[in-house]
Amino acid sequence: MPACVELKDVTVVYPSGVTALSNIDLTIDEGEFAFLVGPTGHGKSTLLKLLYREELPARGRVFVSGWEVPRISASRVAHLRRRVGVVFQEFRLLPRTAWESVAFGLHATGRSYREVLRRVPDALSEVGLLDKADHHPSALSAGEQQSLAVARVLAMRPPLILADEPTGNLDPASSRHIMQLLERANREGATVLVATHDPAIVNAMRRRVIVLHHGRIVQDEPEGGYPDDLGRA
Amino acid sequence: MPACVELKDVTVVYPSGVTALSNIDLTIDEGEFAFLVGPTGHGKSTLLKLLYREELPARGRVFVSGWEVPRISASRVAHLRRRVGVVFQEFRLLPRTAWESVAFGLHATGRSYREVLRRVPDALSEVGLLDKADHHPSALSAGEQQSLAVARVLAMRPPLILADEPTGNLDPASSRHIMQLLERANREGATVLVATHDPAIVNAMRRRVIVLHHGRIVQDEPEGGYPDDLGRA
Amino acid sequence: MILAALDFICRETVLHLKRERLIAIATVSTVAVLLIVLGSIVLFLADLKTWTGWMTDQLEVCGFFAKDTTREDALKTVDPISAWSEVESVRFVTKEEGWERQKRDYPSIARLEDAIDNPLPDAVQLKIRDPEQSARVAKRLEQVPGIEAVRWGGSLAQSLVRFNRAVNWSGLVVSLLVAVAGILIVHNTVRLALHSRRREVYIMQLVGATRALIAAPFLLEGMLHGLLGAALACCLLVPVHMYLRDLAARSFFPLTPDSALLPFALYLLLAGAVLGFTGSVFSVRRYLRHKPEWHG
Amino acid sequence: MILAALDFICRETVLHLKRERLIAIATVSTVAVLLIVLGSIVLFLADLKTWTGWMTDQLEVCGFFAKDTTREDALKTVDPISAWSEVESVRFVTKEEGWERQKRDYPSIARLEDAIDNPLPDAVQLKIRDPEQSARVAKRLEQVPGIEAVRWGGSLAQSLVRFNRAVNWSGLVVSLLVAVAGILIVHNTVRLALHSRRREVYIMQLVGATRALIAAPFLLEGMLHGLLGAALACCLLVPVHMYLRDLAARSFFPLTPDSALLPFALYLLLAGAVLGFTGSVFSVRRYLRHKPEWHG
Ligand SMILES: Nc1ncnc2c1ncn2[C@@H]1O[C@H](COP(=O)(O)OP(=O)(O)OP(=O)(O)O)[C@@H](O)[C@H]1O
Ligand SMILES: Nc1ncnc2c1ncn2[C@@H]1O[C@H](COP(=O)(O)OP(=O)(O)OP(=O)(O)O)[C@@H](O)[C@H]1O
Ligand SMILES: [Mg+2]
Ligand SMILES: [Mg+2]
Repeated sequence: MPACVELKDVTVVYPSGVTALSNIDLTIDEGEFAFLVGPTGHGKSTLLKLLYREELPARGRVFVSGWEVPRISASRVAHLRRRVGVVFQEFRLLPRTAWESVAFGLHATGRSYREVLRRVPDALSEVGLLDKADHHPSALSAGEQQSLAVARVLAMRPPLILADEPTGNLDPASSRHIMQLLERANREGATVLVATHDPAIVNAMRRRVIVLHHGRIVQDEPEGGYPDDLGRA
Repeated sequence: MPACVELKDVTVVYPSGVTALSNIDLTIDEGEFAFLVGPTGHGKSTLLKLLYREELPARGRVFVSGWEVPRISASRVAHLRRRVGVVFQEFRLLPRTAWESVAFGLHATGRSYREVLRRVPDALSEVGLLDKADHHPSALSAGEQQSLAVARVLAMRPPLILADEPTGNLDPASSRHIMQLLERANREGATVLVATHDPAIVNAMRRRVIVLHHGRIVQDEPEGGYPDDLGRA
Repeated sequence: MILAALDFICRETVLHLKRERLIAIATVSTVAVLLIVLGSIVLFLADLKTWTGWMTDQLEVCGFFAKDTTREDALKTVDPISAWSEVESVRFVTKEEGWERQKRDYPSIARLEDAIDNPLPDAVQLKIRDPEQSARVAKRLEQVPGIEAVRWGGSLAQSLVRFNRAVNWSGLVVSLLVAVAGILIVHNTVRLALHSRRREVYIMQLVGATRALIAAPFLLEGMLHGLLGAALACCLLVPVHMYLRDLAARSFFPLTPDSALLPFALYLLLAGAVLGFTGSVFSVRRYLRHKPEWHG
Repeated sequence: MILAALDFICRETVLHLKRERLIAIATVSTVAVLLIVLGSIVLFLADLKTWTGWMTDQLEVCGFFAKDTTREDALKTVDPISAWSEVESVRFVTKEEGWERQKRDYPSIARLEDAIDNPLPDAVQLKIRDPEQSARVAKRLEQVPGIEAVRWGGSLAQSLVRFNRAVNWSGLVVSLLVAVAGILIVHNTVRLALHSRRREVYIMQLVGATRALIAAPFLLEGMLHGLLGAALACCLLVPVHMYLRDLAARSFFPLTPDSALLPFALYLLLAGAVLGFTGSVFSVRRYLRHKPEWHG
């Protein structure tokens, strides 16, 4: 299996001087499903942001499906991002109806109308939002907004899915359902990386677990559970 | 104990036609600590929004510490809101540093500088953000933002605290810590109402649990746990 | 592929136009108000120029032949007069030509055409090399046989000529100033409008839309807002000026003719579109590079 | 309590002013640009009025006494002339007064004061009831004993008088139009600026700040932006006009005197402050009642 994500000795320093990640070495193969866990503020989101080029590393190299991410020219960033579907921790929904939100990405990447008309309702119904297709995000509950953010990514069927705390506003049953959808996308070929704080999910699924602590990888198990001490020990 | 929150046959209908709450009767006494649980999109946030007058009921009466909330004149709403501290599900932080965010509410309610200078660092250090006091929200991780939203409320010491999913972006240990802070506020006299999806917290604390399902209260136990079926049965 | 993109851009533009009425209202009304001001200034200056032109024209010394002078006799006087040293040029104006000119300049006269006969005599128009010599030329013209009356400018001549020059010059400066002002203000407005949508622009980029695809609807939107504003300005300025002109013409006070208003309106529309479009271009470029705060 | 609130408001205002440079730049530059345009128009119209006033003043028939006429003899002519039926009024202008007036109107002359002696004779100024009779009055004045030279307007008199009236009238209209335009545009700008801060205003309300406390810093901010914009406009307009005036004065072409520029600048500052303040008042009121979208 070729590597889908590869970080080589990566360090990220924010302008405020905070070192969010130090000397990260990490490889995620194509088709893998991995969890990223760690205490609040210890670098999970920062690691994901590197992969879709929202942040740039101070040192080290970042590769995604063979592209060296920090070196991509501004005009080609869009092409990278079409191959990386992100469920943002803050949702980042457009001020449009649920339907339009999902359709936007598809249209923007040049899919035909026929395809859009097929995929949007599929994605919405998978997360249980078909009856709210004409709701603006502000007329959705937080959990519904989060589900919409997931639907937007699933509809695009990207080869790499990054999900940053995708179940933080969902009840346990809905959380399990969303994780099943991500697992299905994984079975269908997508590489999936999920940052989460939910021990129930991590423990139930028994997948690779990468533990971040103070910006370093302190643990990386192939079929791990949610660590009790989160590397604090 | 006099009632702090009282809902009488309350129904909320959104402009889109969605009935978010139907015929809610609920009393929460002063000094109580209660959880509000239920599936995603079943009305928890809507119920909290009634209490600080972000939404108005279609029918029924809403009382908070003796004020009839929907009837308060626009100019007096500020006085209600000073007595109701809210941890919003979307955080709703001002574009200011953590310090300024906490200080704003204190200044706006006319506290003396001495008091502000004492309370702000106390509140920030309680949630572990004192070293990030000069960070803007966009330079904080999601969990840190959520902790800041809690600190803002704790610093105000309001008689009624409403927390809408206050631990959705926090790791289990931090979540427990935040809940301890809310419990302490409760011991010091505040009435606390927490909407949450986290079974671990609800089960650990054994407090009153109110279960919402499709906008109705389907269960209300004095020392309950997180229901497995969430009223879906 | 390109067709799909065009279709997408058009749909997005419609979406943009429908959403956030505030921004549409603010942009359109700013452009409209601005073009009304610019337009009024341009028209005012054009009128001023027409007027001072007319005044300096009046500085020509004009000799009217007596009704009983035959055209033949009248024409004979032209050559000798041309030879006078103070005279730059002489034009013979037949009474028919004079009448046509009057009717062209004053529509209210044209309307009376059927009712009255041409009251004008034949005439000669003398352009004087130096307006200060007008008086002398006028006296000399009175002596020419066949000439019945002489009209000439008088002693304010020099001041008027200077004033005319000053108006031309300051007109240019004011128009330029006002055009620069317009660009700046519309630019500010569009930029603020985009500022309030900065997160949207950023999210679109995160979702994988190319910059061109994101920008296009904003540019079209800006252009349409500009056009709409300009159209509003035209709808106000053109009829008002036509009315004023007619009013002024009735008291033989010439303003810019109506025929100049069509190109004026077209230029105004063009200006609106260009203002809206360029304003958007600069702003969108800025916000495509910008990472917004997510709070507040 | 009130002191604490004032202190809070001031601190908040400073915070506002420091944050979001874009909004400050946009508002200040819009106000500045706008006031520069308004200011130029007002000054231009004032100049035009000064000029036409000067021109119609020139329509007075002016008789200059010979240098050897004593002031006594000269004064004796005033009463008989006043009795002429065509004459509305007569003013006797001593040569000292005339010189003072020249120096007031033309600073470049004032600077020469030491170098040259007063070259003016005593004079009488006649206001004529009907400018068309100027020629006749001028001829009659020439006959008066002691009068050496006569200056008078000429045949453009009537047009000029009419023109003067038109300029006064259109000046009023243009100023009004432009003032309304200014209010609208600044209002739009402030509204858009607030639009991009709508969430902030809303959150402040949720946290329990009173409307007055939220609004006050925005109003102060708007006022300061307006003042700053007006100050920029003054810094540009006043020196430029002083320079132009001096330039024009050198060719004896009168513009609005410098002494009028101080009140002009003060009005400009006032206008800026009022524009910024009222723009903010309306916008803040709107956004205090507004529930923002949280997305995009
Ligand atoms: N402004 C609105 N306009 C229309 N419908 C709304 C609006 N806000 C919420 N709703 C709908 O009302 C219902 C209840 O929403 P609410 O936010 O109260 O749910 P919740 O229990 O807080 O969910 P979550 O656990 O996801 O936070 C949902 O179905 C939602 O779609
Ligand atoms: N834009 C920024 N500027 C400065 N510091 C930042 C910025 N973004 C994040 N940080 C800091 O970097 C560290 C890592 O943040 P990150 O968002 O990666 O944490 P996280 O693991 O995702 O936390 P959470 O579980 O709360 O989402 C934190 O200490 C945070 O304060
Ligand atoms: Mg994070
Ligand atoms: Mg909710």
